[in-house]
Amino acid sequence: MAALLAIEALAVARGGIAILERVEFSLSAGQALVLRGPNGCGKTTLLRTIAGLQPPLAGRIEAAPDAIAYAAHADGLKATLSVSENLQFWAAVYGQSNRVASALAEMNLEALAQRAAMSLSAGQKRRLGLARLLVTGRPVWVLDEPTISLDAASVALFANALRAHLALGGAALIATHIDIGLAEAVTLDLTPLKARAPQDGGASGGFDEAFA
Amino acid sequence: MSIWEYANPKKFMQTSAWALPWFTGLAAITLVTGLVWGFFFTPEAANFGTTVKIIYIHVPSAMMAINIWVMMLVTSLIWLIRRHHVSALAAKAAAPVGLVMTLIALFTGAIWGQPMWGTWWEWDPRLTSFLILGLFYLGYIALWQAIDNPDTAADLTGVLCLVGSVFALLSRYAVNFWNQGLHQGASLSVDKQENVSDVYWYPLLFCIAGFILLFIVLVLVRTRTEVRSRRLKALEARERLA
Amino acid sequence: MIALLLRDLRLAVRAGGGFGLSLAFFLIVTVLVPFGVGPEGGTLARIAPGILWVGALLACLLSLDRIYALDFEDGSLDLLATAPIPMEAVVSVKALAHWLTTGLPLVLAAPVFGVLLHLPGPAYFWLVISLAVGTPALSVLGAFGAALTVGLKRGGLLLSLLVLPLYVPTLIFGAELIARGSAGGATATPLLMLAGITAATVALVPFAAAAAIRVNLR
Amino acid sequence: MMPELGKYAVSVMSAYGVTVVLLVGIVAQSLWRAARVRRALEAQEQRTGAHNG
Repeated sequence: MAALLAIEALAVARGGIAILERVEFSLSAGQALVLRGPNGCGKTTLLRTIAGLQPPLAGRIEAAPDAIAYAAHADGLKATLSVSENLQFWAAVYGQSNRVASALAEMNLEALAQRAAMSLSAGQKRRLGLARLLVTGRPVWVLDEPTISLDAASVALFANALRAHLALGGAALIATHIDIGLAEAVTLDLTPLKARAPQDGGASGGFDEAFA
Repeated sequence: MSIWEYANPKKFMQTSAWALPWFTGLAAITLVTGLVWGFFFTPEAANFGTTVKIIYIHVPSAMMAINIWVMMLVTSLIWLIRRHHVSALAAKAAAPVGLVMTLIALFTGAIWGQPMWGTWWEWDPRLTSFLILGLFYLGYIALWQAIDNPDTAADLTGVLCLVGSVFALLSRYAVNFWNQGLHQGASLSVDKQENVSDVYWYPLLFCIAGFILLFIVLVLVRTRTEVRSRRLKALEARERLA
Repeated sequence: MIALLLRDLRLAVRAGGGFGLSLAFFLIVTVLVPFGVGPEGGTLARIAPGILWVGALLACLLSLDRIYALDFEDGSLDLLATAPIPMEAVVSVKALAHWLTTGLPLVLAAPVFGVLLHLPGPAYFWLVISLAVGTPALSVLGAFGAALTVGLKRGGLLLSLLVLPLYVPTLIFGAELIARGSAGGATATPLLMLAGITAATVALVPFAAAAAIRVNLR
Repeated sequence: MMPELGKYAVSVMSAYGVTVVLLVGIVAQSLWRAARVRRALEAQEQRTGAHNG
């Protein structure tokens, strides 16, 4: 089965300095990969690079042009819009307006649909942010700390949604600290992939190699 | 052997270290010759009196103010297209020099305008365009200083330089349309050299060459500084990471 | 894209969106000028086109940093950048939303403010025309300036410094159009120039702005 | 030695004066910053043991 997302010899940089290199993995339908590593090791940078927000330093990212849905730390919610208005906007952007109702139901947000986003608790906001993924209709979810500020019940809710997504032929790439209770997920520890200094053969951040 | 070799920071540092003393010497000789000749050994002009001596700084500085912006446009384009860091840093290094040239052109223009037109400031198209050019320099420099990440700053200032160039040209036209000025174009501008007699022309040539050489020296010195500061930043960032 | 436009408009008119602030600012500028230059009608009438244009320009400037700042803070801009809408379209739509909430009200309100400044009769027509043709360029150029400064903590002042020089041609031709129109002079040149600047700006500057945003999100 | 500048003496002298002040200013600023950055870079390179270019 062809991979939905394939990463080959990827090196990523933050502020012009390489922080991760030799990252390799591939995700096929139904697979989930959990990225782990200490704070500041480059999880967010790696995800942003894969989502296409910044160019890689080296290596290749292979995915269909409209395969990836990205969810960052911030949920991108508008405080003065209601829950359903927020969701309808993203559904319209992705051309999937018919999915709004089911996404609200799946994330248990139906009762809150008419509330303004500013009156939600942190966990409810997070759930709304994750409901956004359901209305993108995209197969590969790239998630940065998706369970932050969620309680145990909501984590389970999210794990169920994730499982359903995988069962439908989706894939997920998740950076997280805690166990999301997804037995089938594979874990990739980023600690050994830390970029070496250029003089030790590591990838160079564009400018300083010219001095060596 | 291609010209792009000099876009390599190491190669640039080596070559500029070698070239700098020569350019400095040449710039000093030419500039001093031109200014001394112009200031001490030129006659009064019939219609301008001794104020004619101001052209030896006004004309070269005005030329440089425009040319430096053009040079920044070219180096910004090289950075945006070919990603040579030295090119972006040269644009950054040139901007303050361009601002100083613009200021000199404006000040000497105002000082000259006072006895000639009877007013310090006239909303003449050329003076006004230079004022606007000065604002563009200010914005460009301010944007460089506001952004921490050097590559982001280089990209954004490059785009600003591109858009700014178009609007600077447009402003020049708009201002012309808005007020047909008092500024004597033909009698003194260098492209109409037949209007300037040789007595004034030769020292003026020296001054122009002197200003160009001075600019080259300043840009080399300042680009070397920027390259070092960029290198310093990279080392510091790597140290933080380790 | 229509969804984005509707969302931005909705956000602008909801509480805290700042809709109407620009208009109030425009009114205050127009009211303050006679206090500064004296109530004499002839003088006011003569400088009215300039005052109205400078006022419109400053009112427009006031709301520029909101174009992306809020979206940047709450992460929407990252999500929009990964959405299937090209960034050029996002910029254009946001500039359009800015114009609809700032420029258009200014165009409609300007004749009222013209009365305060004793604007002569034939000038009203040209006032509306010149603002209607010129203000879209202000919004798009503003969106470009805002794109350059989107990641900066204190970008407001820098934004003004970057954007105001870009406004010079529009301001000159806009004010000149009113002045000539009210004096019965030839209006074709300034009108065509104004329209040309706006058309070229609307067509090309979004590319530069989109590039700047992509760089800033990196 | 000084040329006779006549009634425009003030204009000419101030024009040259302003120019010299501004040019000396930019040259001094360039040299000062060059020296400062060079020292900072040398210190940093010695600390981190990176080789120079």
